[in-house]
Amino acid sequence: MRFLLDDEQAEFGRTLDRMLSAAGTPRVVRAWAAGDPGPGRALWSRLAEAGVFALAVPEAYDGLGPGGPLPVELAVAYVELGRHVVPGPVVETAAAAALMADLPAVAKEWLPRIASSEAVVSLRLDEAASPRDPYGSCGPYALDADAADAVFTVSGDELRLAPGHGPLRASADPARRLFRPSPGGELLASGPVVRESAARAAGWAAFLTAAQSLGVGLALLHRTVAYTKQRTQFGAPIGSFQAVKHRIADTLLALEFARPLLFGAALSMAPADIAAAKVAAGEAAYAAARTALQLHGAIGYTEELDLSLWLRKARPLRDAWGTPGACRATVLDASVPAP
Amino acid sequence: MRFLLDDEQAEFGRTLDRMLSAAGTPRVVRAWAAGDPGPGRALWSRLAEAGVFALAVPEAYDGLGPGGPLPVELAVAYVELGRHVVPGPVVETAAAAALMADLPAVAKEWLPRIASSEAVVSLRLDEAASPRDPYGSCGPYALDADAADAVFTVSGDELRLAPGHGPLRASADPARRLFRPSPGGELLASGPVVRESAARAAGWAAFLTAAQSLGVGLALLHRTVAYTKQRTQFGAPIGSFQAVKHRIADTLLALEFARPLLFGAALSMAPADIAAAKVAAGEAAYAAARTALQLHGAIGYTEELDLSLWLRKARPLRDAWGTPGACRATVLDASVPAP
Amino acid sequence: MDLEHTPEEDAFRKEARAWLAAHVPADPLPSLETEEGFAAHRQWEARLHADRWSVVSWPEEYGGRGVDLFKWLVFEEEYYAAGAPGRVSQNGINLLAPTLFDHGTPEQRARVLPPMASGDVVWAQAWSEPEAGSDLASLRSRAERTDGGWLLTGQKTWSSRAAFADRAFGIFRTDPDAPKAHQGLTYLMFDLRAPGVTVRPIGRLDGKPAFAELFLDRVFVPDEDVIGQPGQGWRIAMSTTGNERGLTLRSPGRFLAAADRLVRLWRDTADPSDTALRDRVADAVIGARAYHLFTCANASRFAAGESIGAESSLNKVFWSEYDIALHETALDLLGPEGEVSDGDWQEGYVFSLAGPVYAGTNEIQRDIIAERLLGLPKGRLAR
Amino acid sequence: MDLEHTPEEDAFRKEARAWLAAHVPADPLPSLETEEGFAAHRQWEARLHADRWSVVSWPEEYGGRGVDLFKWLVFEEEYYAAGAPGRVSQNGINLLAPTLFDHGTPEQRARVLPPMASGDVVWAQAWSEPEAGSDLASLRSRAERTDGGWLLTGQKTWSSRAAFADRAFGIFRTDPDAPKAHQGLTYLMFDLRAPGVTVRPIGRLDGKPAFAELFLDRVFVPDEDVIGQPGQGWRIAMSTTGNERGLTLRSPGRFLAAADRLVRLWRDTADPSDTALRDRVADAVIGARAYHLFTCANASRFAAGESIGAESSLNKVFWSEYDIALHETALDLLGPEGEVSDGDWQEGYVFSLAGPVYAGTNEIQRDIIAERLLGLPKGRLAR
Repeated sequence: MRFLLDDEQAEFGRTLDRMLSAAGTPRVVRAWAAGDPGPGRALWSRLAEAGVFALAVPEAYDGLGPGGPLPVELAVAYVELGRHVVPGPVVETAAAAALMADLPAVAKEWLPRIASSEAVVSLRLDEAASPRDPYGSCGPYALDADAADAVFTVSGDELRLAPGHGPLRASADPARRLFRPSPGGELLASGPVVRESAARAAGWAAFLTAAQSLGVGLALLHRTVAYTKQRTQFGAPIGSFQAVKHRIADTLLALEFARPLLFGAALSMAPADIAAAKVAAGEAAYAAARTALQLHGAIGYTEELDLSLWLRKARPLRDAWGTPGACRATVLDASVPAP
Repeated sequence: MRFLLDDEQAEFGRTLDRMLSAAGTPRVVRAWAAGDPGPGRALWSRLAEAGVFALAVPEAYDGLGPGGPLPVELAVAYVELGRHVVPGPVVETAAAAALMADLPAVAKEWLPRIASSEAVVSLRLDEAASPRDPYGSCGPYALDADAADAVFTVSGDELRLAPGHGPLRASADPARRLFRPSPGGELLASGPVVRESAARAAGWAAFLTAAQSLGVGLALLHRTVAYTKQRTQFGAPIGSFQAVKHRIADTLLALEFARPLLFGAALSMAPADIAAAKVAAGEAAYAAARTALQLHGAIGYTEELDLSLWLRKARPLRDAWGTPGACRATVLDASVPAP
Repeated sequence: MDLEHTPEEDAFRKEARAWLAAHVPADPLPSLETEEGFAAHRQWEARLHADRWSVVSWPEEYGGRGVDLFKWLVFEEEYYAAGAPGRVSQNGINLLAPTLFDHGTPEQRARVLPPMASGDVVWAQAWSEPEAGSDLASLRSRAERTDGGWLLTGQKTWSSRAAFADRAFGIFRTDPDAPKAHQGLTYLMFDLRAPGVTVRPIGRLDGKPAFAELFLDRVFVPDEDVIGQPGQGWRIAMSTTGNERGLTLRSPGRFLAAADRLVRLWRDTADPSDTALRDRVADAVIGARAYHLFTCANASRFAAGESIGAESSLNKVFWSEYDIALHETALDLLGPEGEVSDGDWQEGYVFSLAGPVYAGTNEIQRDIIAERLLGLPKGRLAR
Repeated sequence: MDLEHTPEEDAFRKEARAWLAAHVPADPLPSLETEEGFAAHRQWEARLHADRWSVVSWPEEYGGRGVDLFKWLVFEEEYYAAGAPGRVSQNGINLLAPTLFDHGTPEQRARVLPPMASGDVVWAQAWSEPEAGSDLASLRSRAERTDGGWLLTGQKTWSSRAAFADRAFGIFRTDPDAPKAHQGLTYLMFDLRAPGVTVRPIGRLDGKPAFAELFLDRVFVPDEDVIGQPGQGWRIAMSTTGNERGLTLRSPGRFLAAADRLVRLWRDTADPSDTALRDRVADAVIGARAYHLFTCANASRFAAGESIGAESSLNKVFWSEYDIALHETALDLLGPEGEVSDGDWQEGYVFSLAGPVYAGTNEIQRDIIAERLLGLPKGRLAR
């Protein structure tokens, strides 16, 4: 057993962290939210050069995975995407890649383009999994459909390319642009294999959203720590007040116990393990947002401060691709102790 | 509107408080828990002299209530019984009195004796209420059956006098002595009126348990405040540490918002209002127990300290005669907003 | 002890209900944190005022009906139950007006209150400064004596409603040499359109300019707009935080109506056997009832001639945390639509998030509860 | 990155499982906090020891199997999954033994460890004093120099297991003139049956004498029972709190087994559609898995030559609060039987309640997390 990132994995995370720090993602996010995906697409290209999307694509289609996606490396990468609030359908693109692995015709057309980020794609699942949606991940919207090169939809056992989308529905996080895919469209694949592939894609989406949540939570925590060290009230840094310390300590605690669940899920990719990681990371990141807001005070409540980019993302991610209630049910479904 | 105790009601509470403070109830409770009900029965007589049990009995049967029990005065009294952890089936005796109000033959025999505390009685309900048990108050045990002069049982629409009871089942609170009533026994009344009376009795039991909980919680809070003012660690009273202060503040908050729910329920005696008071007071008192235990540290964890008499009672009272889950369901049943 | 209403109160309720049924706009107004919505809400204030419903608890001479706290509670219940719009004038009505009643001159009341009641003048508060959030005694913005008045210089922030409001009130440092930080402060009112005032709207989390920064450069304030004596600003500001205002900042009617809406949402959308959500909805119902009854008890104490002080901190912590929990539950009930930002629940959620921060952070309120209500020692070492 | 076990670990697991299946008593032993139960648990320690299962991580010369942390984790998983009895020797094994390995002499290890491993000598801890609970540096009990050793005088309290144990260890003040409170303390071992020792058992909440007060009146301790150098007691005591002990005080196996038992209870007793309870059961499963994996990560760090320090405070807060939540859920599942005090869940609940208090209160652990892991400033003013 060596339940630790190896040097290469850890260095991969640090490299992305440095690259994204230098890229100044807040500016990119604000442009994305305003409907200008240009800087975001440029950032995606750099992420693709670093290999992020190729991790989700098998070698046979110009990706890096010997068989399928590489979960540990993807978790490392998506924690960094969350830490730097990289905009766009990052989860949907990787989940779509996972969806296509057993659909050769679709894979051949799309996976190489996904690996290179030539194609940014979104995804919407409807009754994705059989017998039921184990994460509560089915919903009406496709994220960032306007900026995507393709929107895939699964309904029942049919995979289609959406012919368009409805008007923008603004999310509480303006960088999450929601659209209803138009019904119908080109039929790309059908049959039980689509249903199975969609269930697998739902698992990947839940897993990567958990990673993104963890990154968002860690960024919120560290910004809050930095702020409470320098903000002075009543003649002392507010971080010296015990009520502030304890709330921050609880925030760290929840994030640090979500982290091993995430990497444990990466090693098994079992639905119950993914569900456990999703609940823990989603709730920990949302709690980190509440803490960050409270301890920043009024300044945290403004959209002007970059903090808002993380604050507004935490709650949607808590529910996206896996609600806490559905995930808890899935944890117990798998938990049948020996009699 | 004057949603305040009047002078007489407030003075009644203070009188009981003084009387019970002087009586040294911890000694009485320890005797009761050890199976010696003598000092407890003596204390009950003094409570009866102060009119406590007569409040639950109509005037026609030597009680104080013009029609039925007097809810506000009973709430005042039972908060004090909780504050001083008076042992015995205090709730069961009053609930039994409420049960008998529409059963003249039973009432005539028992109510005058209950008012005078000549009779200490216990009660067990089974399928008490129709169509369902609104508080989750049905259970297998009759409290303190060994010390009671009679144990009444309701099963379906039959009221019986239990012919005996099984062996002692020790509660987490040793002053709550649990016994299964023996089946059968003299049939005292039957028919729909018994079912209705039992449902009413269940409401009274939940209501008075809520009052008792509030008193237990207030006593726990005030003991904890006193302790944290004098206990010194790291060169300062622990009550000066912000983490301690905030935990105590939250404890007070929960109790002070449970209090108006209790008296609101007293004014309506509607099941949803009783259920709301039961949830709030039960949870607030249990939280007060957790706070008291944590802030007293190890000394709070000993049975030697009188604090344990309150600590051990808070959780059983949270569930007795009304579980949080069942009570929450009842709150919503009544809450049908206009369309 | 009772919760009965008098026949007059019942009649008042009936009258309010009828008026609201006839006048509350069928469609919700646009958000009052937008320019369009602000104007619409100002019109609504005028409509309320025309029939004397805007400030029912004020004396008739200022546009009110002179009703007591119990009737005010009745009005608030009916107001929110009817789904009537949020109150754009609430800063003036809830914060400035009580101060004027306690500390203003008859001239000030006659001049300031009627246009406040009609919505002709909408007030913003100007308490905080960048370096003085919770620590209000460390305010730096100053008012310097000049002929016939004062000149304000400095910066205020988190000034709610200031993006579109007309006037503002706050406390300013008039004696920088006062021995203690909370001395030498003066309570005054000023015009947001006066020369020297720059208003910079600030977007809150959802981008709406719910507050603003105010840059003040020698802004003239005539003596007549000073409330109370110069140097008494701190005492005046504090004297109205612990009284009725602690009770009336958030009316129980508001939460009773919100809990009703939540129950309706639950019945419409949720699986009734989902007890995890059911319990949270039930807690919202219980909490609204608790807050209502807690307020009834305190109103009864006022009516009996008592006063409340630090108890208002219990009130503040309760409603602010209650409001967030209620809205979080609603968002969970909405499922995937919970993320969409254009609904009432979402606007309410964003609004609720500020509750534990403003009007004294909940951390400070808990210190007050522990120290003033329970007598725990003033903080020394954190450890 | 992997969670794989080696073939040796799998073989070790198989061997442990087989032995436990053959030897774990069919009926639970009486509570180890009673005289009868203490004796039964001591016999169980002897049984474990006879087949070298009592201290698997110790070197073979002291009765162990010299296994690493990973095999220890495997053993703990199997031990608790088999429903084996609680460990009456845990104070010695978890607290004293690591200290002896780090700071003891070979003679001390040879003399003390084998009878600890066999249960012949059961150890109690003697840290706290009436005036020094969390503030351990303020200890007053003293050890005075005498011919060939020391004389202990003073009072210790909350000494777990001391009601029925044989020996105890703790730190005592040997230099009352040391400039700082945590200097001049010495770590030593003493006999609970020695002349001058009075043991007064204290009943915990459920009345069982889980700990005791110790009154010490010139109790002789030979020099050979001092661990490390006199005056170094504080450093020695602290040096073993942040290392593996932080990880091994509560093994993940214990909580994995408890969560499994809870799921079984839920399936047996609960309405599966009661999502409020279901969510709490799921959280117990998630928490046990999180704690297990967190420990695997830290064990991997040890194996890679790293050390952990203040991270053990995260561990302590997590397991202590987890344990209470798990037991509260169980009691709620039990319904009216939850109140009855003679079941395993009830005993576990009472035991769990002490978790946030002992081994450093959770308040202090949170201060440590904030200050040492996140670098927040040491507390000054509480407000």
